[in-house]
Amino acid sequence: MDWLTEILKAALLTVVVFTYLAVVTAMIGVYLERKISGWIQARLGPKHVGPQGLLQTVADTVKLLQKEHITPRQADVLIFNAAPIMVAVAGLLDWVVIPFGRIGERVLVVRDLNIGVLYFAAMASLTVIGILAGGWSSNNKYALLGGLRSASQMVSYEIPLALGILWVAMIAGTLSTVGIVQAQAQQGGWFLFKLPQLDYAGAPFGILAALTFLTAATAEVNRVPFDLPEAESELVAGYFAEYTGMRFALFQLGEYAEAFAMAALAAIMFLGGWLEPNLPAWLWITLGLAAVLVVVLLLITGASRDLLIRPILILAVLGAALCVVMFFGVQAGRSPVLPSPVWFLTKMFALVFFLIWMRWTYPRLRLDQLLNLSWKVLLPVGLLNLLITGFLITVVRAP
Amino acid sequence: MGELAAFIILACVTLIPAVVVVTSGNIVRSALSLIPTFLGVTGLYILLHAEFVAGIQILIYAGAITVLILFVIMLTAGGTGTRIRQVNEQVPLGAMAAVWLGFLILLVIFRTRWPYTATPAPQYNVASIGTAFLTDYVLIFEVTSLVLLVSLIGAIIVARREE
Amino acid sequence: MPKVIVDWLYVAVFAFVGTIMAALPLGIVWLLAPRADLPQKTLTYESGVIPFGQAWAQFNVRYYLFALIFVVFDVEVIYLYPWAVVFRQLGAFAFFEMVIFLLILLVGLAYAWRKGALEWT
Amino acid sequence: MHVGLTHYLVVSTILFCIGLYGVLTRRNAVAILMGIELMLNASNINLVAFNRYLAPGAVGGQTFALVIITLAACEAAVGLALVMAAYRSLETIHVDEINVMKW
Repeated sequence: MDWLTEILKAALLTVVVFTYLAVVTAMIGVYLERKISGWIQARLGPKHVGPQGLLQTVADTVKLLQKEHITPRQADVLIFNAAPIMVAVAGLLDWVVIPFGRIGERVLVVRDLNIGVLYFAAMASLTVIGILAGGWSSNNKYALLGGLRSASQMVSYEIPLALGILWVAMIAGTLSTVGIVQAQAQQGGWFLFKLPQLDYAGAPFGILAALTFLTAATAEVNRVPFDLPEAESELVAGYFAEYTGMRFALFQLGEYAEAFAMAALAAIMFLGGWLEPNLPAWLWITLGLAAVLVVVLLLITGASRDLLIRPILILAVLGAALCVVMFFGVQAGRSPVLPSPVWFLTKMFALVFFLIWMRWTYPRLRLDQLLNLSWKVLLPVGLLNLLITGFLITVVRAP
Repeated sequence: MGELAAFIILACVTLIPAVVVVTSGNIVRSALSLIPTFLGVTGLYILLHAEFVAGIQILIYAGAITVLILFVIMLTAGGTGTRIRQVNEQVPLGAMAAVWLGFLILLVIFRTRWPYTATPAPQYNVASIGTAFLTDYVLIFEVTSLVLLVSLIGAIIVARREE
Repeated sequence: MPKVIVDWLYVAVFAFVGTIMAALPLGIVWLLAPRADLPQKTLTYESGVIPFGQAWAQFNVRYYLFALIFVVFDVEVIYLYPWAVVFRQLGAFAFFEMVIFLLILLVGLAYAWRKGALEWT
Repeated sequence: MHVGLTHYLVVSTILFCIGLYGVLTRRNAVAILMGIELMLNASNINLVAFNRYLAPGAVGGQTFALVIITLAACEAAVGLALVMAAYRSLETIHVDEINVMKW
């Protein structure tokens, strides 16, 4: 009965991944979002529940659990309840193919599907249906309009998203996520900067592809500057205007799970996933000393007493510690120095930080600008990038 | 045993929502029932080891065609028409035609001696499909893009008429 | 069991157990949360204005145009996936086959662009 | 019992007939298109199953299934565009009410 044990193992893993999503992406993600938003806007963010407001999102979850579920009049109750579940499950399924690291010969991934990135794109496309269904079943004008807007935005950006994924698949010659990381390990460099056969001359193409992918991913998960569907000031809250309590939380969970999954996929495709940056020892110690210098300067000038400067101090201390550890590790000839999941999570959170940063830097786009960007800029640029890189690899520098 | 159980479950996941698709009085529910049907068919492809086709099935059928159908329903007031009669007068006739055709096809299926080949559990992969498209079936491949072009232009012309 | 089957068995179990786990908090709320049905409360929220008419209103046909162009290009993309995996082995010939394929489709994009199907005004 | 070709053919036949029933009995043009999509899916199951059981070495059946999926998408795009056009000029998408071509 080996299939029965596989099913049990899979069920157990589902619980693990779901808990990870609820705790890391939803709770810590929302906390980080609020803290970083506060910091960028020179406020403090959540502060009172728990140390540094760490338990704020836990309290919010408990609050949401006690909230009444209001079902609007004439809503289609079945679809109204199914829509948030569908969005959350689509967010969960993205994570099946995300590898977290590698311990020895064992890759930490739920399943390394042969068609990994295609599967990812397919699951991301399922969210649209949940959103349309939620918007329609609320029987609310704003919700329906928000759902339609959201859907037309998401479908418009699915194509550039797929082109970014395809560019990497083409370079790596495989669709498997683990295979993509291994291809980067083999050539000893991230696809962002270094391509097989082109070496570092391929960097412009890699950066272009990464920008295409990240822009499309931001739009795909409806984040600022592409948050028209949820624009509070125009549409109440878009497709989930009528959702209360835990149903609303499920939509949020699905959205955060997908945003983090996009960041994770970008880290895997362009930043080498779990691979350790392959820098020489002198560079590590230079970086470390620079970080220490920042710390000392902040302490001497007394700027560190300012609550808004303190996050920089903390980051600098952490960065200095990391660089010093890496320096001694590389000196001692250990490879890799740190466990691989550490690198994967660092890269993923760096990209998440980037997403939150964008939110407070750019104003919301207008609908026509948004669609122009997708169809008139990202689509041609993505296709051209794919063709030129392919041309250079097959024709100019044929192996 | 496991394979048979999976097959039966997937057949139910495919066929039961398919019945809802053609009988539901609510057109949005019909359209949403397409999704489990398409996902069930995806599962059948997996049992047949056709992994790439399965991925495409989710991407195109569940992710694109269903969205297109939902868009049209919502743009043509179909979403509000739950009390509108959805079936025409041909229900008995249609049911008879469907059952009779089904009977004929089943007769053909069970009467035919299929030329089975003995090769067990093939390993299909994306690369072999890509090679097939770019070598043996290259004409189909290029014609497909023409079909896509024509349908894009045609659909734009039809949908934008009278503007 | 073959790898493909096990892989997708996991996906199926993830979808099934995930649905249960997502529905679980809804059940908890059903048990815990208060319930008081007031006619005003179940009114749809339209910024405080009493809702009138149906939720459905005449929507712009442009939504359909974008969905349409999306479907065509989504279908185009599915041919790029197998090509991306093998084009290195097949060399320049396969590359130019794909260039022809894409050029034909770019004519479609140019047409849509020219006819203003990509404009939102 | 082993799952063989006939199992898949039976399922696809049933799916095809369900789709046919939908096409024959629905008034709503969009619902008719949904019936056609079901029928195309049934044909795809056949193609992939034949590929698996009758020619396991080749990928011809899967390639054709991909082409059918492409054609299904084109058919949906053009068919639904026609529905939109009919709705805008005749204010209905019920095929039994679209009768301006009858005389």
